[in-house]
Amino acid sequence: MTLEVSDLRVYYRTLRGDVRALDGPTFTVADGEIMGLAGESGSGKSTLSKSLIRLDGRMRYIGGSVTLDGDEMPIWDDRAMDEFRYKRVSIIPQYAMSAMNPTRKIGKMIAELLESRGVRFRDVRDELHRRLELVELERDVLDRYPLELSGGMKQRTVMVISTLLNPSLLIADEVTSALDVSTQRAVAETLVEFRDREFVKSMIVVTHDISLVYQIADTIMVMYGGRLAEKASAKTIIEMPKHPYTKMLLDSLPEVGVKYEDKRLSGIPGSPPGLLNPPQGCRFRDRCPLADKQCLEQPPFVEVESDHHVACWKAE
Amino acid sequence: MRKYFGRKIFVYALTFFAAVTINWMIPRLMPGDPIKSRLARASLNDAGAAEALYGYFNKMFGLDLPLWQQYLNFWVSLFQGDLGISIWNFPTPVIDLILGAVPYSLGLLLPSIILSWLVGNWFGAYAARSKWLDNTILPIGYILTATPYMWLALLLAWSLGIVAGLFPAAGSYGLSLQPAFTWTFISSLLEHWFLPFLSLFLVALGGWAIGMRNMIIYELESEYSNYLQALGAPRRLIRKYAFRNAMLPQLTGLAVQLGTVVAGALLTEIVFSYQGLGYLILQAIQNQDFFLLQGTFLFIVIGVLIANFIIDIVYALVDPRVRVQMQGGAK
Amino acid sequence: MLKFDRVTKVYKVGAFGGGEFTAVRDASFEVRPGEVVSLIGESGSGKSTLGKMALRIASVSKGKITCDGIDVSTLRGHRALKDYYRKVQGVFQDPFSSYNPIFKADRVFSMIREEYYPEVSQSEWQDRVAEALKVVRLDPNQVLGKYPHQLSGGQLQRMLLARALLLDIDYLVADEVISMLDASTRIDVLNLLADLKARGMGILFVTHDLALGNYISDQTVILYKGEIVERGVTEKVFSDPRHPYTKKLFASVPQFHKKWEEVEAELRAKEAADTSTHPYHLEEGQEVPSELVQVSEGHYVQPFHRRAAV
Amino acid sequence: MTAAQPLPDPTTAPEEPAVATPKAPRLEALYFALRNPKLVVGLSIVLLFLLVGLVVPPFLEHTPGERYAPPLLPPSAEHWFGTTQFGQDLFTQFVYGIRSTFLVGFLGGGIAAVIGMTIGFVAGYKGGWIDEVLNMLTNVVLVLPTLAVLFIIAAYVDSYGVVTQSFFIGMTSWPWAARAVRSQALSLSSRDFVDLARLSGVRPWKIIVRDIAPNMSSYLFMTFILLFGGAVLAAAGLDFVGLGPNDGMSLGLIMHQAVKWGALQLGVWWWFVPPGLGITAIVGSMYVMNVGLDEVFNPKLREM
Repeated sequence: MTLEVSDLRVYYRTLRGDVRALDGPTFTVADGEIMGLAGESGSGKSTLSKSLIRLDGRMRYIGGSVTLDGDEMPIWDDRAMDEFRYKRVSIIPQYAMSAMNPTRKIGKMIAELLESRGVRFRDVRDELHRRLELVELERDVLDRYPLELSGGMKQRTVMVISTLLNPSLLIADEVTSALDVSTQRAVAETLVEFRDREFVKSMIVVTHDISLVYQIADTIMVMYGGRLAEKASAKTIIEMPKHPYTKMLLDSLPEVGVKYEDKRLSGIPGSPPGLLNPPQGCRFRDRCPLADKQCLEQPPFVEVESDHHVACWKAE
Repeated sequence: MRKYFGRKIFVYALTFFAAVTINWMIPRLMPGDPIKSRLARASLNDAGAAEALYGYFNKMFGLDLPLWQQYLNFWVSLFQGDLGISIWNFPTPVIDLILGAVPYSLGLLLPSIILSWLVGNWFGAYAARSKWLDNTILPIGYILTATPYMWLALLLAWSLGIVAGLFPAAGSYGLSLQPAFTWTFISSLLEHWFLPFLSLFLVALGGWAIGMRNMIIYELESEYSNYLQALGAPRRLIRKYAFRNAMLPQLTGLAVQLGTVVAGALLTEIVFSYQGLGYLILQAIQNQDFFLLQGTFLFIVIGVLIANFIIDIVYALVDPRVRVQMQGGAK
Repeated sequence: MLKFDRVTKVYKVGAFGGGEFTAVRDASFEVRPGEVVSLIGESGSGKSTLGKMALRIASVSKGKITCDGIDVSTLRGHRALKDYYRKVQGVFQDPFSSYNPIFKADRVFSMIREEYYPEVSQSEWQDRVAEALKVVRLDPNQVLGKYPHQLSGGQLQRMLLARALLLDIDYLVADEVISMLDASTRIDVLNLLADLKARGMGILFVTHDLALGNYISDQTVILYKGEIVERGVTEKVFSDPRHPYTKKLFASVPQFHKKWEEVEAELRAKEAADTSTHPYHLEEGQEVPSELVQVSEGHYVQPFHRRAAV
Repeated sequence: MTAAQPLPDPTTAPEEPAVATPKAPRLEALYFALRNPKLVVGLSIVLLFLLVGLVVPPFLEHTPGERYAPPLLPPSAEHWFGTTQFGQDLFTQFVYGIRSTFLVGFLGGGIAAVIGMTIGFVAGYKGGWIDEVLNMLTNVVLVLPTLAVLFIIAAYVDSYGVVTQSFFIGMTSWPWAARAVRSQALSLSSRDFVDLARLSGVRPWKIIVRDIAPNMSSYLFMTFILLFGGAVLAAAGLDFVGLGPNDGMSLGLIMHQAVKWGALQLGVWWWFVPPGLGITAIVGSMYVMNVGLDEVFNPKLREM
């Protein structure tokens, strides 16, 4: 197992109290696994992905543990986490287009970053060139400023930078959401290639687009209201989902070829729960057609079939 | 490249044009005969001078000519370096008085502007490091920027000059000395220079410190900083980048603030009776010497425009984004 | 009919308008009452610009847009524009940005009343609002008197649709209206658009998402770099795409149940099977004309070079 | 740039679901305002001075110019701030000076704010060639050294009052405000609610006044404070060189007279220290108050 997360709780501090954005997920990511992390806004997926590398100012670690390749990551300690960052866990941020210092040449920035992490630039330069070539970038992007690159080029450059030190875990945070479908595909396929070439051991691809992760991920984990709803292989999630939320979500998404006149889809009534004072028990309860008294108690996230975890009392 | 500077130069040309026009227009806008009222207000004790001046004014103003001709003549004499004759210091040409004063003003302004900018930026960047520093440096910065230039000058002249007697409180050099390339003269010059410099430097310092502090906080919040932090880059590197990037808007700020600093220098010179342009202005005002006043004004405008242009060039050299755009390299 | 006739939009860029950038070139299509036309393109394709021009937020550089025969760009003065907006309205992408955050959300209704129906009595107006809200399936008690941040994106977009209904419009420009909504509530707003269509409204549905376009539209217009490369009856365009760009688009859309490779293989196979030459195939060196060529009844494509790569 | 128009992205929505924020933002601002020491201290000092300037003068027996006391008395119980060479009471002068300081600040800052905001709003909202022209105008006035221009104007005007002085100052000190407001208005104008107001048939000026300006009210207020401070300092400079209003008393004028009659050489510190201190205290407190306001309205800064 590359990553083991156990009962991780991270809250946001606000004036009115804690927003329980991430409330105790427990899961693992296997070696070589690309896990798609899907969820709507407020599901806790970005909180989870950020927690694994760097808590921002408003986030507060409450409890739980994260283990990477057998070593516990001190995610509550910003300084101590520096050891892990980049070398063992890395991120391709959502804002890849503006992730590079605008006033530094890209190559210089990479060199300074590497040196500051105790890596000699000379030692990795050849590998850097090879990887740039792999993503179809000329070597001379290193002599340019970010401004001189197109959006897609910047995206690819950041992908190369983030994975240069072969981290065990890579978090790809909504990397495709700002892209056009045609670029989206190329980027997604590059992620798979990075895994296949073992630049990274395993990967969490965070996205709100479940059809996109279906294309590239081995497993898909669905979050809802700060908790895990379901995790299984990508095929199983799409074809045999067990959690009512997953089912209803998939049923509400139009596919190419589906027309209103032939098959009127419908959404999930209601809206996600507020996480300031979340409801007792299952957080999907209010919107779930199957909910009954039992759901007043929080359902555990259990393995109902081999490699298929669900948090629902009603999952058969 | 040509476009960037072309645009800048156009604005400066327009500004110069506006300044000259203001200069030409204001006396003509005032009610009554400008020449008579000027001479009446001028404190002349020499009757011959009055006559000579009247003739000169008449020729200069050419009030009998059509307005456009007057305006044109104004420009022509301007380009001939003819700014009129001083009343206060009759019959010295205004241009000579100004050229004599300019080195003193520059000697005060250049070091105080450059040093206050550098030191202020350094303090500001330092302040952004911790809450404690932030809470001490920041209020001091605000008090300094809120200080009227002449008041700080007065305080320094009184405390360090008159009470403590460490520095002379007035003049540009010892009264008994003549300008020369001697050690006595130069040391006297430096002694007299120090207090006015210090007061200008201190007031300007506060503004730069505050500006840098705000800019650097903004930069530290930016996405490239976030990315570096996520990759475990040490704070030192992140601060270095933030500082460099925050310097750029501060450079633009320098251009915007230039007018204020120059005004501050004028007031400071007056307090210290320092013989720069500010002192000339005071004499012009007290002696109703309008030619001198207008000439000095024009020189100040020209100086500010040149300084702005220099800053533009520096900016273009320092900011790769401007450079790249000028080369048309951006896709 | 909302008719786009060889519409071109050129933006001036740089100081003093030194440079030029053509956002849309020679776009022609029409939106009929009771019909949804989806305008599909990627960012920078000019799709939003076309919507903005129809709403008179952006001006037309060349060509013309007519609404029921009236040239939109000839509308001069406040009155004329106001009358136009009684017929044509827009809803935009970001529901939160569509509301002024410091006012209550129902201000979008009161603005309409102030400008268009000052004579209507308070009680009658309330009835009209309630009626409009009913059409978009909102409970007045839940949305009236609330600030935008207290409502969900879906609720906000529905309110904007209700706002358009208050004006009894004929045409609606819906610019990416559901792309910022949560996946689970998206489809409901989309269904609502289909309902409005059934009421006789003509809708220009601007989107980057092929699946959404396909779901509700009657006509599809594919835009690439400011030019229409393919358009026609939705079924035909979707079942039988001809232009290389359209094909590429289809091959890149992430789908359920079908992986990219499969879709691409299908398209390839189809292309290989079709060896005949068509009138929309260009000879080498031939310039791409702006006129589209008919593929079949109601299906047009911009001529392209056979082995053209996009 | 290919990424000029970013595609929709639901994840930029705040992580906290919007439904869970019942409290109005205004109350929240007040909550932070009362707990912000910079704002509270700054505002208190400014109000204290304002109160002194407004309330005290009617209770004073003498006018600021009246020569009735022995000359050059140091501060004492009788004459709190001492007297001038001509036996004028410096406390009386100081209190009246504060009055005119606030008047110049409000009027000068106000006029500059009106001009700057009008130009900024129109340029930012209208765009196109109007923006170009206004921008050019702004840049030209911006580059002109303001105080030097004021010297020229004031020198030619024979006699004028505080209001005229404020007018001159207002006319020359607006450019940076116009620039700042323009860029804010420009970014607000691109928000969809402005387009929606257009589509509702609302006239442009109404959109500016009712939709755009209220959204940046805190920013406008802060701009005004800075203009206020600038106007006070500019007026002090003019008064100091002897180009101030002919009537009335001002803090700058006290310093002018102090220097003119050799207070420095005589060591009469009470003549020139209090007026400068008064200006510094008022303007400085306003600046500090501004930082406080910024922290209240800008959550990013609040964390520092």
